[in-house]
Amino acid sequence: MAVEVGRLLSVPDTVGTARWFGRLRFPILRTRVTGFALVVALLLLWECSARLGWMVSQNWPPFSLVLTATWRGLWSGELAAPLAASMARMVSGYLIGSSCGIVLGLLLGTVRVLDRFVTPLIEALRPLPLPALVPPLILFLGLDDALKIFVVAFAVVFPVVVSTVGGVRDIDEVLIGTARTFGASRARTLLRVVLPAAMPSICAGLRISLSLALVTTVVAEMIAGSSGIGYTILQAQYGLRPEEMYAAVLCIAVVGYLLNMGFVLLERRILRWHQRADADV
Amino acid sequence: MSAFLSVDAISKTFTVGKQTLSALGRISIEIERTEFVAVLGPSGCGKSTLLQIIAGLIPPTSGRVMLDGKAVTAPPRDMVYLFQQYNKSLFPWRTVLDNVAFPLEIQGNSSGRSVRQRCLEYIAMVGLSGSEDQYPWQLSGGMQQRAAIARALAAEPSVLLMDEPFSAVDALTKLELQTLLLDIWAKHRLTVVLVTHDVDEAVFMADRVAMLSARPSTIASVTDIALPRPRDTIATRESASFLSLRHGLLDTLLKKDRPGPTPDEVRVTMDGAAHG
Amino acid sequence: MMKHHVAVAAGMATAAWLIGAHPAQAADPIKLKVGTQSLIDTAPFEAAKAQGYFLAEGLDVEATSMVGGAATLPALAAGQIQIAASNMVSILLSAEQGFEFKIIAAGDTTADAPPDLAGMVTKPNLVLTSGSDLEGKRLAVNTRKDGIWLYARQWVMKTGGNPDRVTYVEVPFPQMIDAVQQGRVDAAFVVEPFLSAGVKSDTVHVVAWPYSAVLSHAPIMEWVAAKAVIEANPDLIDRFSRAYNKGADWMTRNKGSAEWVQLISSYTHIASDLVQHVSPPLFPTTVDPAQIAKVAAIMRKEGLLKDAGVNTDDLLYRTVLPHAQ
Amino acid sequence: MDRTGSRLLPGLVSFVAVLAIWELAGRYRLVNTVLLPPPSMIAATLWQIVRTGTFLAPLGQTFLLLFVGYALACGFGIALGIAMGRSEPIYCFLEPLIELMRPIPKAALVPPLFLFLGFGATMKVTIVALAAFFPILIATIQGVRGVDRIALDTARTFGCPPVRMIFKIILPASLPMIVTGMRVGLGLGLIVVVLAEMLAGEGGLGYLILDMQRSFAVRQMYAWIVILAVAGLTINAVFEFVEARAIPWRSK
Repeated sequence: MAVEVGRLLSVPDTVGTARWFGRLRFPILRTRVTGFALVVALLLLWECSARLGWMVSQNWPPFSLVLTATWRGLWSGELAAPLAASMARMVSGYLIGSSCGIVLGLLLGTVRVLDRFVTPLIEALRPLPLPALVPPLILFLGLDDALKIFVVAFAVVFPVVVSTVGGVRDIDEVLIGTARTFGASRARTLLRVVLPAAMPSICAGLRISLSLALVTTVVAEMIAGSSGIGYTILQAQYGLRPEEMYAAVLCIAVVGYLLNMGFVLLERRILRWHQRADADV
Repeated sequence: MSAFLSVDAISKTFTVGKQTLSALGRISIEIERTEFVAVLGPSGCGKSTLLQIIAGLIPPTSGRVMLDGKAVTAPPRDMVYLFQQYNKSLFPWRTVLDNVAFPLEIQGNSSGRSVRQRCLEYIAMVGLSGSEDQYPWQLSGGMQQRAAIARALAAEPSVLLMDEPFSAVDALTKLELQTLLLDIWAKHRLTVVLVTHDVDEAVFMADRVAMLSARPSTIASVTDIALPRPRDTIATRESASFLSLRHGLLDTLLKKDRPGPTPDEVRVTMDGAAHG
Repeated sequence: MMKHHVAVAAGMATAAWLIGAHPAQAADPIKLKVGTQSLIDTAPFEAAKAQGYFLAEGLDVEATSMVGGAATLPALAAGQIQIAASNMVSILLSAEQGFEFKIIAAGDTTADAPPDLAGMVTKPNLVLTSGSDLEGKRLAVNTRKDGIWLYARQWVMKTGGNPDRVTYVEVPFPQMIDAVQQGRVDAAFVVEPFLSAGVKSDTVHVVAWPYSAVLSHAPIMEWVAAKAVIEANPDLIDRFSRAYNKGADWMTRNKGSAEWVQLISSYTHIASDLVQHVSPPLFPTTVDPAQIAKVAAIMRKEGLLKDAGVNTDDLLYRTVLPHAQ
Repeated sequence: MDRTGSRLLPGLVSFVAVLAIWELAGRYRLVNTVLLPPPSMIAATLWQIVRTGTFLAPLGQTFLLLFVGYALACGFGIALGIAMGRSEPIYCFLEPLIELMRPIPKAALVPPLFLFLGFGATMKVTIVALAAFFPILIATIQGVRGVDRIALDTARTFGCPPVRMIFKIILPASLPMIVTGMRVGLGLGLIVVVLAEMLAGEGGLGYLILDMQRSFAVRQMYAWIVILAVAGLTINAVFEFVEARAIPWRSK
């Protein structure tokens, strides 16, 4: 008897996926085992390419050396300390940027006049790439933490503003009307009705900016300053220690993966009331 | 021996986690060409599942569906399904005209003017002339369902499967659409299977009403509706035989064996009201 | 902004002294923000820091190190840092654009003879002895309009080639050896430690030492401060310069020793066995005005500076002039 | 027409206000004019660049890189997104790799890209494509998963075969979501193309900005940044224009 896809998915296969790819006899294909196998296979390919001389370069260490460098760096603190410094900057910038973004988004979404005056400015600033912004910013913020935190916050603000404004605009008039008939003040309506109702959209923006914050932190650290994982990457590169550079990149990848996962879990708690077809963990 | 559309010992079980849920247990029914059959049952009895199996949208766990002597394993071309959720069934990215043209496109005869002409005819048939260039969100619920009906007709099916098609429109529109559909059924000599929980609708429209039991559903009874055709929105509903059939079915459905008013009593009341 | 910084620090120190919070010390060390780069060129600064020379001068140096030096001079102009390390070409370029800087401590220069801190390399089988051999070929430089590019062009010209017939490809230093080996460029003008690593692994060989060939004792990196800062705090600059020069002497004295290797390895992150192979630059304590003028002349020739250009003598503060010693 | 005017006017007013504050801050020496020249000086330099048409070649070069990379990102992102959104095995096969690659800053990927692709246009196009790819992919997966079952069933009852289902139902139904991802991807692509030109440039806006910065030609640097900002605004405006016409069925 053929195994039905519907059973494996725990829901009736009403969409007919089974017919799309034939009937699957191997439940393992529906788990991430294959995906991790792919990752392992690619890493093996990396190892072989370096060990067997398919790619000869001082900048191409075998993956096993990268792993040992990661292990060493994390325990000795040579990697752990910059990672912690980067995370601290990232979190500060992210918190500042996202709270500013939500407040600004709520204001722009509800106050028409403000929207007309401010949005064009935001739109003009948005496409500016980070490296182009650094020189004028150095003027006011120096080279250290203030600069980097600002740059991260700056990168985070835009997606959050855009998604907050979008969320606020999409709120059903009925909802706001309901709150008003109960005699809620404008400010209360904003906090108690508009904000929660726009939350799904805000969360989408917050999530995009989370990975953006990580990337920006690293790039900012590459441009200026002498600490953090971005600086470590460059220093390892210029110190001819490619395995340490890749170790740092590996750390960023893992941290990014974990951050995203953590965010999705958090989002599920915050948005328990909100149904979404989301299997992106 | 074999009818035009035959449902042969269909059963369906779903597995949710480690639990198995038996939705349908051995259902058989034979439907003749141009017959109008209503499937009536309490909510959650698996009416829609049955209809989707007939449509070939989901496979049965056991049993089979035969259409004109051929087993149904995928949606057959001359069978069309009309969903309750017209707002999701109509493609929002297509105008009314393009929605109606969809089946023609799929069947591969989407050649120029004649297609447009034919679509406009179907649109006119459901009373939507003038709205052909509008997008679904610009139409009211009733109009959307009319568009869905026009699209179903455009496929020129011989069988129309309807899943509570009027349960989401307002009461008056519902009456209009029922009559509209009966007209179309008669004119196009369609075979119709209508799933509904509305006893009134089932009796008013169908030739036969199959009543499903609670889960796992089986056919509890099949009632012939010998009301004369064409049926009239108001008069048919006031006839004694209509009321009696309605009473009987409602009685079974609600599983109340309290002594209700007899059909005669009802008629008296109704007549009195009509004459008063 | 900087003035505030120093003033506040000095004020606080005075206050502390008046109140008698630290009766044993004359004053708390003065905070000084320095922008540096993690290159071998800045070793004296690191030596002075490690040996405690700055502290002995009453300076609490806070260093921000940058891999690319592009941000240091703007930060200096903005008053976000008081002293910065920058390469000679950038200093001259910035001077022409109206940045008022002065060189307050000598950085490093090439020696009389090769090996330099940077060399031109090709694949081992390629024979390339003069600039004319390089014509029609691709040469990797880190950035155009910068020191490496400038000296490469001069070398081509000096050895009988036309520098305009060479294609200059911008390649970051760490990727240069790969670029040569993979044949993406024919030659590369690459700095240490990539130079030594490449030669050691037999992937490339050195064909020329353009720095030495063009200009002996070519100034590479210098330490600069804003004119306003210097005028406001001549004492601060003196202290920095004294401590830094001690660091430079330390580097010269201990050249090649285990401590020397350890120091360079610690802040550049270059493996110590590789540091041993590196041929270090000279770390003088004075700057020869004639050398700066020569660099400026080369830049004028290449169109990097206008003819009217900068007065190079104005660039040198008394702490780097020979008679000050 | 005057409605557009009343919509543009406030934005213009705030622009002018910001520029005026900036100008005055420069005039009264509240900021360092060498590092942050007043807008009037930047405008003069900008006019020089625009008048002589020198901006055309670098702009064209940057646009070309951006569009090739972006087109690749859209093609791969949407195709893979549909495959991953429709097929659980494909999703499970690729998800871990993608989730691990996604958070890596593209700048950190430059060394291996240099190694395997060199430092020509291929590398730059690849890095732009990589940057724009992920948001498009994720949005497509979400969009495809969000396609209503009833829309799919409707098409099936009309006998729509699977491959046509992709083009007739899945693509249009998830288009609003895909376009959202494409918009995010375009923004990232623009940032990254400039970054890529800064890392390994031969002309192009990013290269010029860095080049001006390195030679301390501050006014020119700002002039080129303004050109970049205008280019970014234009691209966004064009995107919105196309988007509004690509999704005419979207209410509001």
